Amino acid sequence: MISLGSYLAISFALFISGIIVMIARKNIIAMLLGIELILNASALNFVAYTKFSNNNLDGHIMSLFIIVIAAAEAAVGLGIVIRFFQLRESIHIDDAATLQN
Amino acid sequence: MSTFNLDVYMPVVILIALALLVAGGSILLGSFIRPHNPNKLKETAYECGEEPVGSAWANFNVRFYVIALIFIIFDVESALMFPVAAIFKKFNQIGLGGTLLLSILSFTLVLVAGIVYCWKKGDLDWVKSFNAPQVNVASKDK
Amino acid sequence: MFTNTLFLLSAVLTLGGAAAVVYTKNLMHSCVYLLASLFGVAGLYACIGADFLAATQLVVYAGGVVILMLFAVMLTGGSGNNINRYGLEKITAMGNTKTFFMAGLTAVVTSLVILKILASVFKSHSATVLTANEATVDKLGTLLATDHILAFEISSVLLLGALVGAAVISRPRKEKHD
Amino acid sequence: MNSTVVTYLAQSNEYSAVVAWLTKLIGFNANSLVAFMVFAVASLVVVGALATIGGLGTYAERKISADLQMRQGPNRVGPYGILQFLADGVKMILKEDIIPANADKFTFILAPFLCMVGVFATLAVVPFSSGFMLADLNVGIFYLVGMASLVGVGVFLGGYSSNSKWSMLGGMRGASQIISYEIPATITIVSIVLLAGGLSIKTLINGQGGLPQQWYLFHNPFAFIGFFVYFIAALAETNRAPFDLPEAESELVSGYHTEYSGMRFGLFALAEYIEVFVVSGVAVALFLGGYKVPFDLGTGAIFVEKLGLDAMIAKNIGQVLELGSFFTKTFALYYVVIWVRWTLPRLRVDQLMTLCWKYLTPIAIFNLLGCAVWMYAFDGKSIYSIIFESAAVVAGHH
Amino acid sequence: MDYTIATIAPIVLLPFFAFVINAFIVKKFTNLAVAISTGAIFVSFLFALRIFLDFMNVYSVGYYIHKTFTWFDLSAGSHIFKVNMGIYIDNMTSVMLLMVTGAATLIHVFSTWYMHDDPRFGRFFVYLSLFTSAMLGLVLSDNLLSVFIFWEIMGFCSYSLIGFYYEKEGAGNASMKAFMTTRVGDVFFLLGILAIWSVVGSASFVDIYNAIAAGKFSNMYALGIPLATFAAFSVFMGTMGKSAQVPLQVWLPDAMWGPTPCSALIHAATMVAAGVYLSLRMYPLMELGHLLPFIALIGGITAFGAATIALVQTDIKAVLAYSTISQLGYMVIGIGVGSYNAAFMHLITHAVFKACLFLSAGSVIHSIHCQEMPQMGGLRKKLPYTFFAMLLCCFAIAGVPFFSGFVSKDRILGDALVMAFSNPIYIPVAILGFGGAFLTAFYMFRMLFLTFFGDPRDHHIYDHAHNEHLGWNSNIPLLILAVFTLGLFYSGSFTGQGEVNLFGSKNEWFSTLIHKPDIASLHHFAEFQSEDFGAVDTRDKLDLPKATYDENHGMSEEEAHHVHQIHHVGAIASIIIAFSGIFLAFSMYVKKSINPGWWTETFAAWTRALKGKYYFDDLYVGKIIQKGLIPFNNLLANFDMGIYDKYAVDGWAAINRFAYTVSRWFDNNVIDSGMVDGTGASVRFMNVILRTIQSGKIQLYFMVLIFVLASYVLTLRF
Repeated sequence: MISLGSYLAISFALFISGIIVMIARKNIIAMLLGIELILNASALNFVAYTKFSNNNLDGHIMSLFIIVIAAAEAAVGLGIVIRFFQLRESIHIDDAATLQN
Repeated sequence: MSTFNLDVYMPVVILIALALLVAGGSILLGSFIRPHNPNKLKETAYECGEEPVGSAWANFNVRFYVIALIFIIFDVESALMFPVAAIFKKFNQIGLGGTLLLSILSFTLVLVAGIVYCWKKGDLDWVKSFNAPQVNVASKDK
Repeated sequence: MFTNTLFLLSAVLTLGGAAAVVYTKNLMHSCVYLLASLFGVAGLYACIGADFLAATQLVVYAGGVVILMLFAVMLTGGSGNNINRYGLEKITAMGNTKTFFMAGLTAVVTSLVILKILASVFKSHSATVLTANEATVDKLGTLLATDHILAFEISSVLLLGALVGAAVISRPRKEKHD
Repeated sequence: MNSTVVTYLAQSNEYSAVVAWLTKLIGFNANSLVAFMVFAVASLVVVGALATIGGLGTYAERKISADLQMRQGPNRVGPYGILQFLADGVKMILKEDIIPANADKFTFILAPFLCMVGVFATLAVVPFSSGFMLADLNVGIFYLVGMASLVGVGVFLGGYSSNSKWSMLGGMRGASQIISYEIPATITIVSIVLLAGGLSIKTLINGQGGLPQQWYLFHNPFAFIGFFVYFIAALAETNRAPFDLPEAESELVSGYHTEYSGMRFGLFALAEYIEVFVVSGVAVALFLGGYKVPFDLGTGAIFVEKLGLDAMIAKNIGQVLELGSFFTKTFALYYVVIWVRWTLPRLRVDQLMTLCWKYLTPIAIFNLLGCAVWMYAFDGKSIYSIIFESAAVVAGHH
Repeated sequence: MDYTIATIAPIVLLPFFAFVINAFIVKKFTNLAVAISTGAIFVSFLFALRIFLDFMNVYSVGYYIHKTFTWFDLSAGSHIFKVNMGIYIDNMTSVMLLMVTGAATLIHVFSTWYMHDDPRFGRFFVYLSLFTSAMLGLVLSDNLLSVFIFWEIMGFCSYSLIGFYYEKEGAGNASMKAFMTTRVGDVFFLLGILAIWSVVGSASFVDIYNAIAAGKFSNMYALGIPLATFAAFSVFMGTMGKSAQVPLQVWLPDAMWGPTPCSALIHAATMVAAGVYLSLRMYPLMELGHLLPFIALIGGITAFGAATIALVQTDIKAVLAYSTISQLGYMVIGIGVGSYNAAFMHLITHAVFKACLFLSAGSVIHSIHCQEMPQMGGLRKKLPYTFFAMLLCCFAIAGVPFFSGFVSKDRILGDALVMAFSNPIYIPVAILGFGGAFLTAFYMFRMLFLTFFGDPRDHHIYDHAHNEHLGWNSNIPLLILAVFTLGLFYSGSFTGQGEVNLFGSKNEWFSTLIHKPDIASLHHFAEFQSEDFGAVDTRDKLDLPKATYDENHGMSEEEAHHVHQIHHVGAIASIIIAFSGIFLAFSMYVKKSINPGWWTETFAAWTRALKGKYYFDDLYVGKIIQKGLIPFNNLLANFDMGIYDKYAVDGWAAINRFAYTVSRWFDNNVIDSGMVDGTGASVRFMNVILRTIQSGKIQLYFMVLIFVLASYVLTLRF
C-alpha cells in the first residue's frame, strides 16, 4: 500500500487542491492557504522520492528547508495582508490590482 | 544505525482515538441524561447581562500578530536547532565540537539580532500599543 | 497491518482536509481543515520513516503557521459576513461559480501536465520494497552541520529577514497628526 | 532504543507464548496484534490514571488552597471530601449543554476536542518508568512540543467560536501567551538536548542518574537557570497562575471558556490539569533525573544479586521503584505549581509579554549558548564530576 | 614565495570587506569607517608591493601566476560548459596592481583632507572602497567574464560618485549621462565576450590566446565580417566607452561634477585606464582582427581633438578632463601602432601625474572655493607645495626630458613615426600625435600660468585662500606622486637588475619585462594547464631565465638602426614641440607678449566650435536622442510630399488621369482607411486586449503561467 505511486498520487491531489484554492478564492488569506498546500505537496514529493530511490536524506533536508521557507513566507505574506487590510479594509485580491494608492 | 518499526506510533494513534472517544463519549453520555430546554436568553453570549453589541469577531490589535510572527520565526529556528543540538555531543567526542559550536553560535546570533531589532523598535512592548495611536479599525467598525 | 492503517488514516485526513479547504466557504473553517490536512501530511511523513520531519511539520505548521493564519483572519475581521463602512464586502470573497470554473479548468490542465510527467513513475514503480526505517535525527543533524552548513546558516539570515520585514510591514503606524 | 511497555513485556516468556498461540490461532503473525492490544490496555490504564489524577488535581487544588488560606476546603463528599471530583464530574455530565446561537458551531464543538487530542497525544512519550512507557520515539521531546502546540489552537478556537467578547479576548490572549512561552521552553529543551545528545526521552533520562548531582539540573549553571526558565514557561503555557490571564476572572469573566458549559467546559479543565501533570513530568525527565532511582536500584540487578530473586520479579520491583521515583518528583512539582498559584498575584498582560520576550527568551538563548560552550570547554562533564575529579586528583597527589 | 588564491585574494577582498563593513557602520562611526577604508587599501598596497618586488626579483618575461577554480559547471555529458574564475598575474599585472593600490592609497589619504567637511564624508569612502576592490578585481581577473563583472561594478561606482552631490541638478544629469554613454560601450563589450565565447568556449585570457595561436578564429564569420574583427571591434567599443574615446568621449568632461579625489582616482588614474588595459590584454585579438589602424586613428583623433578643446576651457577641472581624454588617446595610439609596452607605460605614468594634477587642482579648489582659472592667479605664494607638485606634473605631461611623460609619450610618437614611414595609413596618426603633443604642452602650461603666476585677478578670492588649512594629509600625497613623475623610475633600472641610465635607453626594466603578446609569441601560453583552487603554481621560477634587454627589439641590426634613427628624430621633434608649446604659453600668459584675445577673435568660429566641444553633446542630445525619430519621420514625409507628390503624382496625373484616380482611391481606401487607420485601430484593439491581461489580478497571471507551462510540457515528448 505504501509505494511511491500512492505518495505521488496524494501529493498530486494536494497540489491540485492548492491550485484550485489559489485560483478560485478571492480572499488573500485563503490564497495563502492554497500556497501552503502546494508547498506541502512538493515537500511530500521530495521525501517520498528520497525514501523510494536512494534513501539518503537530501530530500529530507530539502523538505526541511521548504518548511522553513513556508513559515517565513507565511509570516511575511500575512504581514502584507494585514498591512493591506489596514489601508483598504479589504482582503479581496482584486482590490490589490492597482499599483498606486 | 538501528532501524525501527512503525508500530512505535501505535500508542499515538490509540491515544488520539482515546482522546476523541473520551471527549465524545462523555458528551454523548450526558446527552441521554441531561436536560435540554434552550431558550433565547440562554443562547445569547454573556456580556455582563446586557444585550450583546455587535459581533465579537471584530478586528484585533496588531500586537498579537507581531508576537505570533516572532514566535513562528523562533519556532522554526528551534526546529532547525534540534538536530544540530542532538549531534553536538557526538561531534564533540570526535573533536569537531569547535566548528559545530561556531555554526550554532553564528546561527543563533543572527536570530538574536532579529529579536534585538524588534526590542529596539518597541515591538515587544505591549503597553506601547495602548498609548500609540494606530490605524486599527476595531474601534471604528460599528 | 498497522502501517497500512496509519497510512490510510493519514491519507484520508490529508485528502479530506484538502478537499474541505477547497469546499468550505468559511475562512476560519478552512484554516482548521488546513490544520487537519497538514496533520495528515505529518502522518504520511511518519509512514515512510521521516520521523523528524513529521515532528517538524507538527511544530511549525500546527503550532506556528496555522496559529498565525488564525490570528491574521481575526485581525482582518474574523469570518463574519460584515460590510464595512465603505460598503465593501469585507470578508468571504471565497469565490463564486465563475472563479471555481476557472480554477477547475486550470486544475484539469495542471493535472494533465502532472499526469503526463508522472505516468512513467506510476508504471515503473508499481511494486517497491520498503526499506527499513532508520532514525533520521542524527543523520539530519550531521547533514545540516556538514554538507548543508551553508543552507543552515543562510536560513538563519532568511528568518532574520522575514522577521524584520514582517515586523516592519505589520507594525502599527502613527498617524500624521501625532 | 524503542524500549516501550511492549518491549519490556516481551522479555518475559509468557508474552512470546501468547504471541505464538495467537499466531497459531488466527493464522498470521500476531506480533503486531498483541502489541496493539498491549498498547491499548496500557493506554487505557494511563488515560484512566491520568483522568483520575486530573480529577484529583482539582481536589488537591482546593484542599491545598484551603490549607494555605487556613480554611477547610471540600470535606463533605467522602472521607476528607476526596470524592469531590467525582461529584464534580457527575455534575458536569448532568449540566445542560448550551451552544450560543451566534456561535460558530463547528469550531465550538471542535475546540475542546483539539485540546484533548493535544494533551492526550503527549502522554505517549511521558516516561513513567524505564519499562512502562508508551512510545519511545526517536524525536520524543520534539514530538511532545509539536503535539502540545495543538492546545494553543484549541484555546484560540474556543475563544473565537463563542462569539462573545470575553471569550474572544481570552482566546487571543491565551493563544498568544501559549505560543510566546513555547519559545523559552523549547529553547531550554534544545539546550538539554544538546547536553544529552539525542531527542528521545530515553536518551535524555539515560544521561542522568538517580542522585541529585547526576541530574541535568546540577549539570552546569546554565542548566540550573534553564530549569527555572522552563518551569516558568511551562506554567504560562498551561495557563496556570500567575499566568492565568486568559481566564482571569476579574477581567475576562472566565476567559476563552466563558460560553462553555457542562462537559465541554469539563474537557477544557481536564485537559488543563493533565497538561500540568505532563509538563511537570517533562520537567522531571529533563532536569530531575526522570524515573531514575539512586544506586541503580531501578534495573533490579541488585535484587537478583543480593536477595537471589527471579530476574523478572526483580525487574518488576525495579519498575515499581522507578514509577515511585517518577511520580514522587512529578507530584512534588505539581504541588509547587498549585502552591505558586495561591501565592503569587496575577501578572498584567504587558508584564506577561515583557517577562517572556525580554527576560525568559534572552536568558534561554544565553543558556543554550552557555550549554554549548560548556559542553565544548569541559568535554561534557558535569560541574560535580569536575570538582570531584579535581579533588580526586588533588587527593592522589598527597 | 609561493602564491595561492588565499595569499592574493586579500588585495581585492580587503577593500571589499571594508566596503561591506563601512556600509553598515558609516552613519554612526564615520571616522572609524574612513580609517577602515584607508587602512584596508594600504594593506592591499603592501600585498601588491610584495607581489611586485617578487616579480622584480624573478625578473623574467615568462613568469606568471595563474590560479583558477570552477565557478559553476553545467556540463552535461560530452557537452562541456564550465565557467572558471581565477587570478592571472604577469609582469604587467604586477605593475598595474602597484599603481592602482598606490594611487588609491594616496588618494584615500588626500580625501581625508578634501572631503572632511562634507556631510557625506563617510559615504564617499564607502564608494571608494567598493570601487578600489572592483578595479583590483579587474586587474587580477584571468577572464573576460569577471572583467566584465568588475567593469560594471566600477561603472556603478563611477555613476554614484559623479552624482555624489546629488542636490545639484548637473551632477545628477552628468551621472546619468556617464552611465548611459558607457552602457553603449558595455553592450558591445558583452557582445564581444559572447562572440569570443562562441569560438573559444571560455573567456579566459589564456584560452583566448591559445585559441588564436591555434587558428580557431580563421574562417569564422559573424554578420558577414570575420568574427575576429567583429569580436575585436566589440571589445574595443568597450574600451571606447570606458576610456572615453571619440565618439563616446562626451561623458568624461561631465564626470567632473564628482568630488575631485574621485575624479583623480576614477576618471584619471584607474577606471578610464581600465579600458586601455582591456585592449592591451586583448592585443592579439585586435591584431588578428586587423583593427590596429582603426584603433590608431581613433586614438589620434581623440588625442588631438580633446587637446584642442582643452585650449579654450576656463574651468581648471575641465582642462584636466580634456587632457585626460587626450592622454588616453595617446595610449590608444600606442596600442594602434603596436607600441605595446609604451602604451602600458603611458598608462602608468599618466595615472601618476594625472592623479597628482587632479589632487593639486583639488587642493587649489578647496583652498579658494572656485574652479574658474580667470579668477585665480598668483597662487604660487599661497600654495607653494601644490605649485611645486603641479609644476613637476606639467613638465611630465608636456614631455620634458627626464620626466616620465617624455619617456612614454616619446616612445609612442616614435613608433607612430616609424609606422608612418612604413604605412601611409599611419601618417595622419603621426601628425595628429605630434600636433596633440604641442597643444598639450601649451594648454597645460596655460593652466599652470593662469593659476599660479601673474597677479591675483580676483583679490577677494586670493585673500581668502586659506592655505593654513592645508595639512600633511593634503600635501604628502601630492609630493609623493610628484616625485614619481621623474622619468628614472620607469626607464632605467632602479631595482638593481641592470644599470641605471638616466636617458632611459639601456637595460630598462619596463620594456624588458613587458612584452607584446603578438600572435607570433603566443606559443608561450600553450604550455598552460588549468590548476585547481589554491594549488601552488607549478612553474618553478628558479628555472626561468632572467630577462635581458634587447636593444634591437628582436629586429635585425639594420632594421633596428633604421628604427632608432627615426626614434631619434621623433625624440628631438617632440622635445622641440614641448618646449615651443611651453614657450608659447609663457609668452601669452606670463610675458603677455602675445595677446590670446586676438587669437580667439580672429578664429572666432573655431573658438565657438571648441567651446561647444565640437557639438557632440548637441548632436547626441539634441539631434539623435530628442529629434532622432521626428527628423526621420520628416524625411519620410518630405519624400512623400516633395518627391512623390511633386514629380511622380503630378507627373503621372498629367499623363494619366485614370491612374491618378486609381491611385487616389487606393490611397484613400487602402492606405488611409486600411493601413493608417487600421494601424491605429489595431493598436487600440491590442490595447484593449493587453489592458485586460495586464489587470493586476494575480490569479489571472497565475493561470496564464500555468497554461503556458502546460502547453510547453504537453508538447514535449519523454
